[in-house]
Amino acid sequence: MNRLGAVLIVIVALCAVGLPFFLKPFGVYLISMWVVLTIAAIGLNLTLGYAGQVSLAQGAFVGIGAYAAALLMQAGWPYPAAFVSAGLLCFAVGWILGYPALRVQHHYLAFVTLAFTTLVFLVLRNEEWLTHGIYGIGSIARPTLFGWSTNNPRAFYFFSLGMLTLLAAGTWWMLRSPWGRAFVALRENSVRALSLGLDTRRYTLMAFAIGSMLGGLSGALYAPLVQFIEPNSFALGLSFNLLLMVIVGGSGKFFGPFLGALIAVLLPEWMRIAEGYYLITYAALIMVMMAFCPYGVLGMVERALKAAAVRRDPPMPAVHGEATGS
Amino acid sequence: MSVMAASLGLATPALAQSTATTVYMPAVIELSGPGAVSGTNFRDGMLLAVEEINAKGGILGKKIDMPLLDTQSEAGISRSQIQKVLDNKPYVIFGPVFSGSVMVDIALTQQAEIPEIVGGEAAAITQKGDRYVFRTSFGQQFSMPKIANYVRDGVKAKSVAIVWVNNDFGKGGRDTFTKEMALRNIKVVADISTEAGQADFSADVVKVKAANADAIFVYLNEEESARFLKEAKKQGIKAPLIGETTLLGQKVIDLAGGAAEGVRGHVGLTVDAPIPAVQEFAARFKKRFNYLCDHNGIKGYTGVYFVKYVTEKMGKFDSKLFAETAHGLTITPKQEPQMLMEATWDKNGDIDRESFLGEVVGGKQKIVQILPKLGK
Amino acid sequence: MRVPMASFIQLLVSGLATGAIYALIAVGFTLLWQTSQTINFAQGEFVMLPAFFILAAMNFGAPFWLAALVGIVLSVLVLGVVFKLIIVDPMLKHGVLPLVISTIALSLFLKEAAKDFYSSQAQPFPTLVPAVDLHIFDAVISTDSLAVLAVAVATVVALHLLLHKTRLGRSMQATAQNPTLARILGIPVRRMVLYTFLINGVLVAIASILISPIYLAKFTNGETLGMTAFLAAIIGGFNQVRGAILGGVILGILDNLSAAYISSQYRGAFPLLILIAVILLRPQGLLGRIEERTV
Amino acid sequence: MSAVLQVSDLRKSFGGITAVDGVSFEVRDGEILGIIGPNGSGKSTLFNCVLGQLSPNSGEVRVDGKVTTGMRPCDINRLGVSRTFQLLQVFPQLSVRDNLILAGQEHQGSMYSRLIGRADAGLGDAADQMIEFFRLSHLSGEQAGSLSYGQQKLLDAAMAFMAGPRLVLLDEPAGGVNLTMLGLLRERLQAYHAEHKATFVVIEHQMEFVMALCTRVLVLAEGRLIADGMPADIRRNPAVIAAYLGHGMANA
Repeated sequence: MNRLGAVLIVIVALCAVGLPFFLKPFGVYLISMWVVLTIAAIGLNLTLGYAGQVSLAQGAFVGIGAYAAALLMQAGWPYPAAFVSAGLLCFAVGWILGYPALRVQHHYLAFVTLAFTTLVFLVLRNEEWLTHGIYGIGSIARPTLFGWSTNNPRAFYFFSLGMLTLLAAGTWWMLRSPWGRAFVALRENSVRALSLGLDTRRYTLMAFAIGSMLGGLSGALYAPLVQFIEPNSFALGLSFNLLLMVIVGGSGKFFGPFLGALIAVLLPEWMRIAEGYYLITYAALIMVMMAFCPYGVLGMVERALKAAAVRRDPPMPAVHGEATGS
Repeated sequence: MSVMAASLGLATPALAQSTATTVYMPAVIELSGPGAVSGTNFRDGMLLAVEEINAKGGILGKKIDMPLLDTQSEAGISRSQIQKVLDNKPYVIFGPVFSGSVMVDIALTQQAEIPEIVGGEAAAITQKGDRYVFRTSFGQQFSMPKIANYVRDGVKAKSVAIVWVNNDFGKGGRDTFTKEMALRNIKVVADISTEAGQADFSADVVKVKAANADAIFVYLNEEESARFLKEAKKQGIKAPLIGETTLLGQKVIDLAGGAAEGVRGHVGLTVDAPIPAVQEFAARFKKRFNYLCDHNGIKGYTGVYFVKYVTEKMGKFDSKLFAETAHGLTITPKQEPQMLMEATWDKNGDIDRESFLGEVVGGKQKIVQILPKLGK
Repeated sequence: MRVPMASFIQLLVSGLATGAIYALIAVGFTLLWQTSQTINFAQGEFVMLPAFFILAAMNFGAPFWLAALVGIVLSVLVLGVVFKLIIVDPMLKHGVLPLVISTIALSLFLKEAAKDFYSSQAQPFPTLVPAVDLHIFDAVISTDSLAVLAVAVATVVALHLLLHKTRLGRSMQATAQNPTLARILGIPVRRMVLYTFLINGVLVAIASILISPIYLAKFTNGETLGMTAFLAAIIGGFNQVRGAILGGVILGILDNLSAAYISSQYRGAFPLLILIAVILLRPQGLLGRIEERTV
Repeated sequence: MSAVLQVSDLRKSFGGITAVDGVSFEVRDGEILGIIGPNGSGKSTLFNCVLGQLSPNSGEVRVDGKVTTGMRPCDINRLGVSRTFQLLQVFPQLSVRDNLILAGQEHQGSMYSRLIGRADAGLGDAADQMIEFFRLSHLSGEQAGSLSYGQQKLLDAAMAFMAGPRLVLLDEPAGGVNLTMLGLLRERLQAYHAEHKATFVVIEHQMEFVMALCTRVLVLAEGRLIADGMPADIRRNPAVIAAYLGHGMANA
């Protein structure tokens, strides 16, 4: 598996770097969108997939991040500062949003976060003095970093790709560190985790805060990518879409979000051959996909590989071969 | 790699491009999501025009090739679709209707120097010095002064209540209208925002009632307008209800039943205009798509004929020249009958037409006065 | 701006009428949750669709009453049986989230279907009774909103009787509260679950008939409706039919009062704030019971 | 011999029912204390109060003289008190090795030092030894969920030892484990005890198991302590027999 995985990763990486040279601006824009949304999906996968905290607020954090970055840039901040601040802001807000998760779980938590998302939308729309209200914020400049202008599509794509690589690597490091183990423990049995000395409260809040921060950073890239943001873009729809990416890709699988985002961004485009009926077709496909691989594409692949492995070498019978279930 | 790009659906299909026999004029519009009603009207207007033109041999002998690309009423997606068609060197681009999406897209079309014939009405669209954006209807900065004058001179109101739908259409109208009221020192005594898709307007009508203004300006989408009128009648609102185009549309009148009776206001573009050409168009539209088209239908229809006229005037397909030619251009029905009404595009791409003051009488929109073009 | 208290009654009554419809939808919502852990994010579209069934039937020349009947039957078949067999059943065993995704996709599917195969334009819809305005105190109440109220209440009462007074209803409740035990008691659990889906089909159809004259039949109707019903269900008590009704009525009235007396720009925020408060202070909802089953 | 654990006059009631009714006892350093009693006699509730999963209505718990009542379970655990649960609780999706590392990692440095530190928090070898000690080496890489019930029970116990605790509370370690496994489990527990001089408190129904393992036995009935003594004496204690009439004493 690992060798296979490594090979796959290399191939994908090569494509990610090479592809834009074979694409027109439209294609580059699409894969840039993929990159940007992947970052948000990685965040949600951390909160939901690993730590098991169901959140329907990721879209709101993308929004908060996007607005924070755009407004700070308008206020004359250099992009890097705006980018970082957007992340920190979302980290703080995410931390606060984590507190309900200490009281309620599962669907109740989903409902709270859903309410939060809609509240954020209302604030973005109504607090015109701050957010320009329903008109949104236009002509957001693409950053120039150390004299390197990311104004042309390919440049911005590579900038975003770099960010994705950085953040993904960071997340990977965290997940392989004891924290990753702690998050999974949180998801699987928080009572037991607590009795083993895990400060479950701190870890829960961390899971929320870091996941939200990734959402915010993705937003801070979204703003200069689309160069226009409006409240509607960050309403419930986006949160649902991000949830879809995580589930379809494979919740709790590191590369799930990459795949999920790819599907969510490209599938509707492919479906456009169905012209007027493309959204129907897309919706239908999603339902079929959920019916046939409820654990997401990667979840299914993993199961398949495992099954194959078992067929190759069946596991040795347990030495103390007994099993009295209770 | 490029093969893979294609297989990923990232590479744009090559067939969609101007050829020897066709001219590529894509439309990027709201076909799903909240904008779908306006979008489909706009689309069907365009389709009707395209069918008519192609039936008569197209523009300069080239058939119009107009693929439709849905924006899902979403700025981000609208941008990607504009980018997609720009990659194929279009002659001109039609749409979108949502001002938010328009604002995103004109940045790109300006850069690519491709004219964009938009349905958006927000004032800001034409205030960026963009040489490649052209309106198909009044910007709010043109329609609101007219309605404001009417409120002052026609209704003789000293105070007014505003009921608006809280989206970019409604908010834009509300802001411009408020400004115009201030200029005419008419007091805005109630400023009531409503939600798109709102069902129960009793609270809003109660507030309007409490404000008892001399006039009530209603700036909502069609269904909401109808619901509001019903509720207003129910609670016995006495003050005159003033609207802009939508409120006096036949659709609203039908939906609101008797409740629309006596509604007055300004009508920018309407199938009920006392102009034979317009009414013939409305009939053709109804026959083709069997529903009653609103002003967006006319916008789409005349938009296509606008392009046809300008192109034939130039005698060739040249996007850059198009922009130069179209600015300051006036098209009269004599020159192009299917323009339906005389129209002028100024240096910003804003359109100027005659418009109307109307009133709902006996379940029909009655035009009581024709307002001249501002340019006159 | 001051709003005279006299209008209070006005707001109350029309809020009640709207709230009653929310209640209908919320009840169906909770039924599905109780018996099959289905969080149906397409519930709003379920209410949008039957109106189009009915209009279609009327286009074939059927009188309204017949068309309404057809609409109810169709929605029981499509939104009840088909929905359960094709979408819910295959995913039940995989937990809540995949099914949530599916219902979200379904809502898009139904919206687009109504738009593409019927019309994107709002359609006028016949009212149950001719609208006549009655003046009570300072309030004006039109007969059609009274009719709405009456039908909604009647439906809810009928449902209540079904659930509490009949054997069938009691077995359904047993199924909802503890499927394992119900199975041991020899209750045909799977059939009971199916029944709740059928009931939901009827409820949404009725709601559709009630609300379409006000909303007008349009493919986007589900968006606001679904979310409001959803909030109502949770506020009232996600696992209690009575709770859902209470929640619906609360929201209907709250919406009017907040818009009139507090802020119309933030009218949408109040239900959400209440929702958050309720979940954090009383997760089982106002009338709900604590769930012994974690999902 | 100093007391590792002091429980004084502990009370816990749910609604009307009093589960633990004024229990006091001490656990001396190095002993293996058994706690037996009929179902519903309050054994597990007692554990939960001692370890902070439940907060007692009154009474006090001291670990090495330090009052722990009101502390969170994770903090009590960090004082060197660990436990297993009546119902088997491992982390099915983690490998056996990761289960054990997890059980120890929170005792290594601070939360943030762990973030930048090594993936196994420097517990790899310790984990492997523990795995070896409980004869699970061949399963080290397997997902805990894929193990047999008995193996999971071993793992469950092993996790309790991973942080090198001063005091271990085992809640029915033998519950549902078959005889072959039982032998191994007991033998391993004794071995660990001998090796590390740890202190155990064991709740158990399996009389044989208790009698063979424990150096002292407490008997709970209806939330009260009714006997305290050597295993042998306990068997003959009339009060105990009375409490157990109709209960599991048969299998003793």
